[in-house]
Amino acid sequence: MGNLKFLTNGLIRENPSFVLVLGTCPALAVTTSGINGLGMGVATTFVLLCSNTIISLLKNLIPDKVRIAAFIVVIATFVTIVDLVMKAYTPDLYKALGIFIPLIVVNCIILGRAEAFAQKNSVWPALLDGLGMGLGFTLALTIMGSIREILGNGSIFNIRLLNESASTILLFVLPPGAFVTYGLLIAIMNKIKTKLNL
Amino acid sequence: MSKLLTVSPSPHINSNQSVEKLMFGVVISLVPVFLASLYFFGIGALIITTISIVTCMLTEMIIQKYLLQTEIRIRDGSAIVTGLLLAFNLPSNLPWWMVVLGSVFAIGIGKMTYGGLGNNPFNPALAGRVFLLISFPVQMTSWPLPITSRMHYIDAATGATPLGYVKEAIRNGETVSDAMTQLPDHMQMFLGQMSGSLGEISALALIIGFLWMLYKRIITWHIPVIMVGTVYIFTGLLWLIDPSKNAAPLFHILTGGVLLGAIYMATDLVTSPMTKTGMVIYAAGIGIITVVIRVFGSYPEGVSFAILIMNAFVPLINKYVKPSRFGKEVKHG
Amino acid sequence: MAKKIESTLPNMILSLVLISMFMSAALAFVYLQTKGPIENAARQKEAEAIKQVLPEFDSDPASGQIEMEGMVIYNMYKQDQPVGYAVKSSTDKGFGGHIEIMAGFLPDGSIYKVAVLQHKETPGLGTKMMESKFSDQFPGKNPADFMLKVKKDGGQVDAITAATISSRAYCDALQRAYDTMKQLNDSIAGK
Amino acid sequence: MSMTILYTVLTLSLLGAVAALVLYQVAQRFKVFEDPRIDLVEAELPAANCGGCGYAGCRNFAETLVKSDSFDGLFCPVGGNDTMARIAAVLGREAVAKEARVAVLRCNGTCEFRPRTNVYDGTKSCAIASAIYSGETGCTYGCLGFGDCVTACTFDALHMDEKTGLPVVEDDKCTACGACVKACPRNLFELRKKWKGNKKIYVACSNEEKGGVARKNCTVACIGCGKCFKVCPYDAIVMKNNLAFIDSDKCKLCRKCVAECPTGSIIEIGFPPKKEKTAEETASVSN
Amino acid sequence: MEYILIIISAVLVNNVVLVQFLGICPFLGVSGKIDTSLGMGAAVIFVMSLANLVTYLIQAFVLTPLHIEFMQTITFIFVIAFLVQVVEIILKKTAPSLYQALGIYLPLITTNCAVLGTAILAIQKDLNLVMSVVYAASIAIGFTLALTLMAGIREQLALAETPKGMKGFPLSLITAGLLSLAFMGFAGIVK
Amino acid sequence: MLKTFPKGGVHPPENKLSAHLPIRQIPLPPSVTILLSQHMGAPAKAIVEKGDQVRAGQLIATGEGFLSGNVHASVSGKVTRIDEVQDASGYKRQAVFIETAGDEWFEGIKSDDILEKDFDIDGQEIIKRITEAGIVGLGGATFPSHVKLNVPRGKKAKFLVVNGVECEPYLTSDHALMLEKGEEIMVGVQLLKKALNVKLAHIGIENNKPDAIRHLKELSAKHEGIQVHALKVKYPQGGEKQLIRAITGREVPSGGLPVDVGVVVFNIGTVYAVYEAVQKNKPLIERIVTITGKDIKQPSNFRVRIGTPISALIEAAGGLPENTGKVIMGGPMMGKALGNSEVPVVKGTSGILILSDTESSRSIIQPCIRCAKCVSVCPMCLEPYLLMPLAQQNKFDTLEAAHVMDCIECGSCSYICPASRPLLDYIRQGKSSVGKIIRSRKK
Ligand SMILES: Cc1cc2nc3c(=O)[nH]c(=O)nc-3n(C[C@H](O)[C@H](O)[C@H](O)COP(=O)(O)O)c2cc1C
Ligand SMILES: Cc1cc2nc3c(=O)[nH]c(=O)nc-3n(C[C@H](O)[C@H](O)[C@H](O)COP(=O)(O)O)c2cc1C
Ligand SMILES: Cc1cc2nc3c(=O)[nH]c(=O)nc-3n(C[C@H](O)[C@H](O)[C@H](O)COP(=O)(O)O)c2cc1C
Ligand SMILES: Cc1cc2nc3c(=O)[nH]c(=O)nc-3n(C[C@H](O)[C@H](O)[C@H](O)CO)c2cc1C
Ligand code: SF4
Ligand code: SF4
Ligand code: SF4
Ligand code: SF4
Ligand code: FES
Repeated sequence: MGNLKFLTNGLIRENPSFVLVLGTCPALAVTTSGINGLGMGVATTFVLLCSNTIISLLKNLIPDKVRIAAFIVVIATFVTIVDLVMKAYTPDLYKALGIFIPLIVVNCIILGRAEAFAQKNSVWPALLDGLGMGLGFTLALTIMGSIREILGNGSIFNIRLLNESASTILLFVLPPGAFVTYGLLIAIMNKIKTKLNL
Repeated sequence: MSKLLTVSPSPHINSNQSVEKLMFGVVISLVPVFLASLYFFGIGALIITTISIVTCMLTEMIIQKYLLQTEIRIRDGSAIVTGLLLAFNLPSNLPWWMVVLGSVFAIGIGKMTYGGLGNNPFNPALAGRVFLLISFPVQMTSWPLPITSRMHYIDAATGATPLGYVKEAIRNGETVSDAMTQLPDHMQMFLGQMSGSLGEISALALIIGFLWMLYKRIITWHIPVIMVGTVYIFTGLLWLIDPSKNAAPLFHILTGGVLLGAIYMATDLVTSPMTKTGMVIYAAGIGIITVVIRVFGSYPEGVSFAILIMNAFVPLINKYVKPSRFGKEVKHG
Repeated sequence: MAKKIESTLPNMILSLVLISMFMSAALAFVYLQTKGPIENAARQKEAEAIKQVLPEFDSDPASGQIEMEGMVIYNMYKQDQPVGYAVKSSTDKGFGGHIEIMAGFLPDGSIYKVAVLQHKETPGLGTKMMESKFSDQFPGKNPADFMLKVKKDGGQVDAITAATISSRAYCDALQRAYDTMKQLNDSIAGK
Repeated sequence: MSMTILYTVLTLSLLGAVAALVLYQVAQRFKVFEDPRIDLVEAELPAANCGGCGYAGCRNFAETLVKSDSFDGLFCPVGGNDTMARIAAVLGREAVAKEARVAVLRCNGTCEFRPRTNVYDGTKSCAIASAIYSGETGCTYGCLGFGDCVTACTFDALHMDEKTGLPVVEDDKCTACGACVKACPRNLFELRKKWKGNKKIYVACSNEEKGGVARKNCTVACIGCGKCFKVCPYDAIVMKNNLAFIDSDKCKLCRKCVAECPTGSIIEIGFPPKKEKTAEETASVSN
Repeated sequence: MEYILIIISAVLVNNVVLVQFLGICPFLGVSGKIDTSLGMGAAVIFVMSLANLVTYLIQAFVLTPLHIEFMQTITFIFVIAFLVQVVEIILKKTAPSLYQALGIYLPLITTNCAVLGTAILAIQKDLNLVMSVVYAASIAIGFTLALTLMAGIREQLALAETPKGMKGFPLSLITAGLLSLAFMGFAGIVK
Repeated sequence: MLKTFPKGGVHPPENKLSAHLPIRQIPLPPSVTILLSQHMGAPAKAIVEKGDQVRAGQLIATGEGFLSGNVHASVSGKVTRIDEVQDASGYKRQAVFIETAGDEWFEGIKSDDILEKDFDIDGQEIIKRITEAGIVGLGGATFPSHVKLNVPRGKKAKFLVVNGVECEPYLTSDHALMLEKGEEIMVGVQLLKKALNVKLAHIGIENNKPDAIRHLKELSAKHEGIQVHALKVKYPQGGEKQLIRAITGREVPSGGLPVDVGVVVFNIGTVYAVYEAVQKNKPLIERIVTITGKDIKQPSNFRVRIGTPISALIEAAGGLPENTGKVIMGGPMMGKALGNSEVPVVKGTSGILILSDTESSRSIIQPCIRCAKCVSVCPMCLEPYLLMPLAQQNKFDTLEAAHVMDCIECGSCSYICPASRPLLDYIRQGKSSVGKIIRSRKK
């Protein structure tokens, strides 16, 4: 029961995208469609999960002064693994996400959780925390991707809602739309959070 | 005691200026422009303008009432000006729902997210227009022909704007002078007989509005004159370098939104600098960016973007260009 | 909580090196595991693309691969009968810059099909070049007598509304593919 | 194939070793003395260096934390509340358990007690109004009612009572931060000892004028008659400048003074209404 | 000419923040004050140029010859983090005033994805050494431009009464959106 | 071309209702209330006691602080009490109450109206008499005149500038004085020139008083080293920094004093008071007060004894109109609104202005539309639209960097703002906070 808290924490109360507002680049860049958002989310979740686990395992073997360097090595390894695996098995998604796959390595959420949580907790909570944060991130990206896809492209998860020649609000799949959607979503989340007193 | 005296800090009198007077002054000055658009585009102009104004006002009211839960300030007239100017930046055959979307974006995102009148860093009407341009490039770039399409709304016959035509021609390797033969002459352009947005076509009407606003001291001459001047000089230079590839400066000024932008959009009090020097820098910046976009960019028209871009610079200009203070030197002794 | 290792120089180096070694070993392992699939995926993608633009064939794309003028031409066969050429061509004239296409030509030089491999055009606008309304006008046409230019420029292609730039770029890439293929054909014929 | 593994491992290990070595050397060579607490605080921060706090990285934020007196507006979004609490511990900044206090308004000049003598039409701010004149009533000491204190209170513990025109303290929300004390240009707030059940007895007046004048301007003004002073068994009341003041540290809530005051300017709050019972209670308190 | 195009493209047309979405975290984080944003900008320009210089060398002399290109991410980020730290330590000792002006922003830069992103993009684009550095510097200038404009607007907004629910990130993001909307006007100036 | 200061300024309707009306003496009030702080500095110390008999012009309190001045009885009679009374701001201040009995003057005072042209005393003596007479600036700031005359060591006065601008709408007391007491003013100017040891005096008058300009020009022709300048009608032409700039082209540096550019400024009324003090030995116990307002029956210029309750003036001008909203001591731009009309006239009272409800009520505050009008009217070239929120948010260091201390509180910004923003309200507040900070820093 207590452990469940670690999991849900990242979903809403400390949602990395909507509440902490970290890892903003991928959240804006790849969310042109629901699928892309989901893919990016899953990739990030995987890295978070693995790195949190490993770091929590190794925490006592790493001297303080080199901990950041060590974390980076660990994280970068998993990022590269994700990179290679996606390249091999989901080439289309890999192409769509482009440079943002290797850039998972600098996603503040990952290093942040490593430092703030994994380093100080045992494996199980660290794993759950990683998973929760990752899912929160995935959820946020998927929502954003879906909204932008519906408004900007008239489809959702590549299923057409409007016919091809209908005018959609292109802005939403372009950079300005990303910013505006993200901004409004955070505002709405804030409102919901205060309403629910979370 | 019979009647209580009132106390307040000085000063005890107020000039009789007010926000309402400023805004309705702008509205009045836009009457000739509106009449010109009615003459050239007929029913479409009427529909677009009405929808735009009504939506802008409604959006502002609804947001103030339900989202911000503040006092409703619709009577200050700024939403009317925004609606009017947004409409004047649209083609007269734009589907009504796009006008609605544009107005909602202009007021909702461009103005009210910042808290309303006076806080917005970007010109709301232009934010609305660029939003539409980027979202619906097809509809936003098919221009009804003047006069002939008076009685038509969506189904009006369309043609290119002079600017678009010339840009296309240059891209296809034709010379400007060849292209010019296909276009209305300068007098027709001055009066407004060409394709384009509702409010941008008639230079004559715009200049009348400008003089009226100057007379009423709603705006000063700095921004419009410097901006148009910069466009003139810059395009003039390009024209001197290669007249076959670059249109003449007068053509650049009479077509597209240069005059509408210079007189009404760049001068928006809220989004322009506070000092005269600042205004000069701002206006010159708009002029230069306009020409760069027109000549080198993929859009035939750059005024809207240029103004929005310079809007972003306004806080910096305000921060670094200060009025030169009275008694500037420090105390000596 | 167990005691943390002190930050002394040997400790620092040791721990960092150990972690690096371990992690890199793991990484190298994964790399080697995925190397094959990655190459496979790339090759498959190529084959897929060719399959899209040519009638059925049974030869290996790699064998009929000819590089020419920075383009790759695949000369494909079915039961040793030429099926046609697939030409990977590109242009930088798109709205978003680079566009890469795969164009399939039948042996007689007429277009069989075209597929867009890579592009940065605006979604919903430039991307319409991949939709049937636009792309269906090409199959069956022979660029020898079909002017590969948009109507605005005096050609025979119906441009996508408000995406003339993309349409032009598409035609440009196609034309270049055709020209290269023609050149190759001529040189073969010349031999 | 195996070469790849070798190269990979070698490259990264070498890189790691060299990095550690160089960093160590450089760190030794270029050591700068700094407040050691900065390191301690930095160690508590997530080291994400994301700038989410608005500062240039975790170290910069740590320096700011060490330097500043309070954590107002300083927050690390990555680490969250836990981190901030730990930092507070490092810096020894936990709220020291003090005797609980609460803000009290020493004015009771509601509209009904204090006739208006003029109307104020300037900016609604007590500071601005008091800088130009003495207020809408004859009392030059009382509340102006424009709510500078309400604005100043960040804990939402103050609000303006529309009817009386005076600010009201919500005892449970008040943290005795003293912001209102500072904000009030009339210096009307006092932080008094907080009794159980929010009981309070205090002189709700700050008027230092002579009795007659004070009374003329406000019917509930303290007229400085000194009756309460005489009756208080605990010497908790001081008379100064025609004004009585009850020292909350000495007051024992016996409530004798309340009945004594001819103008009713001593206020009691939070006591049970019944008379008999309160007498009992008084006895128990005084024992 | 080529350099000018690279610069215009990186600063205006494909602005890192507004179009490419790199470095958004510091863009949102340190755009509260103009002075800070200028300091941060200067630091980013310096580090990015340096990082691209070093990563280019690593790619050219280690990764490519050894055929371990897949190690790109891990080595690059490691080297960048290392560089930043060394520069910071040295600067702090040797030039305290410069450190106060720029140095304090250095740690922020490690996790700025623009730095790593630019390093990787430069390799992907096949730029040579000098061009790679120029490219990085221009990207960083574009970053500084966006950051400073944003800071100006936010300083102005700090004095105004903005709606409570919009304060902070939402308003910053919407402002960034409108800024990005305005910058779309530069589309097509450089392909 | 009329001279003026270069940037900023407004032109509110002039409404000089009482212009050209002769100065009238009003009957002696039955009692006067003489405040002990009628100058900038610390209150004067009373030297009389309850029950004392005093004569008009008798010293009743001595100014002991650096910026204080002597205070004299303005009527003859009995001191009934020395007590606190509400001053113009409503706060209680010490005052001497005198019940009028007869009109006896203290010995040595020539209370007649005969012009005494010649003098033969040195500068030090002039300053001494001015000090004794308790003369403070009658232009509004009530700055003790003798302090200004003692030019600090290391600085040198080059010109005397006499401020006859009267740029505030409605007010006409200086105008009336210039028309009626031109000769005396000329003598006063010569006295001040001597005291300051300068060769040249400039008199600046706004161009809406052509008769005064003509009159003084004629008179000055007969005197050596006095020039009269017609100035453009623009508020705040009478602000001393603006006046100096308009006449001499010099700008008083930020944070500096007029003497820093070699100028000392006196108001016309002050000059007349100097004449009376030196030539007639008469301390400052009466002054010209304009009583005006659109609904006042008889707008007038009165010669009034200090300490007269303003209600007496209002009665003399036909009583308080029904629709009175505000009673203002001073002009509409800088004057102080009064909470009650029993406040006594002080040395700095140049006029009493009655505004109706509609004229004086403030409009609803709207958001700033950044129209920059406030920036363009500020005579000190500040940015009021920026200063206001800074003051509101207590950002004092930014406020100081934005030169809030340069504000002369002229109110042009609040006057012009189309959004009716109370700019000066906040700026004044910010100024006082920043002033406190600066002073504490100096300590
Ligand atoms: C946001 C935006 C994206 C655009 N994307 C494309 C595009 O991908 N391809 C294209 O050809 N034109 C695009 N355009 C339109 C061009 O700017 C230009 O208007 C058009 O290509 C001219 O075509 P027309 O001659 O059919 O009007 C875009 C316009 C906007 C506003
Ligand atoms: C502390 C202080 C010292 C002053 N010293 C001098 C002085 O030495 N010489 C002078 O001419 N004026 C002096 N002044 C007077 C001012 O310049 C000015 O005349 C006075 O404040 C009234 O001006 P106002 O009515 O424009 O506000 C001094 C003012 C202050 C506040
Ligand atoms: C905004 C402003 C307007 C002023 N207008 C006048 C004026 O019209 N006439 C005047 O005599 N003094 C005016 N003063 C006061 C002068 O600045 C200055 O204090 C005075 O002339 C000095 O003379 P005094 O010390 O004899 O009063 C004004 C001051 C300010 C700040
Ligand atoms: C001279 C003048 C020009 C204006 N121009 C615009 C404009 O271009 N666009 C707009 O939305 N509002 C304009 N307004 C109205 C108003 O300033 C605008 O709605 C504010 O930007 C909203 O805060 C203008 C107002 C004036 C007085
Ligand atoms: S400001 Fe502080 S002391 Fe005053 S009421 Fe609010 S919390 Fe209490
Ligand atoms: S208590 Fe003080 S601050 Fe609060 S409203 Fe009254 S006067 Fe103003
Ligand atoms: S009151 Fe101050 S800020 Fe306003 S115009 Fe006058 S000098 Fe400028
Ligand atoms: S005059 Fe008023 S509305 Fe105009 S800029 Fe100044 S404060 Fe704002
Ligand atoms: S995700 Fe790009 S900087 Fe944080």
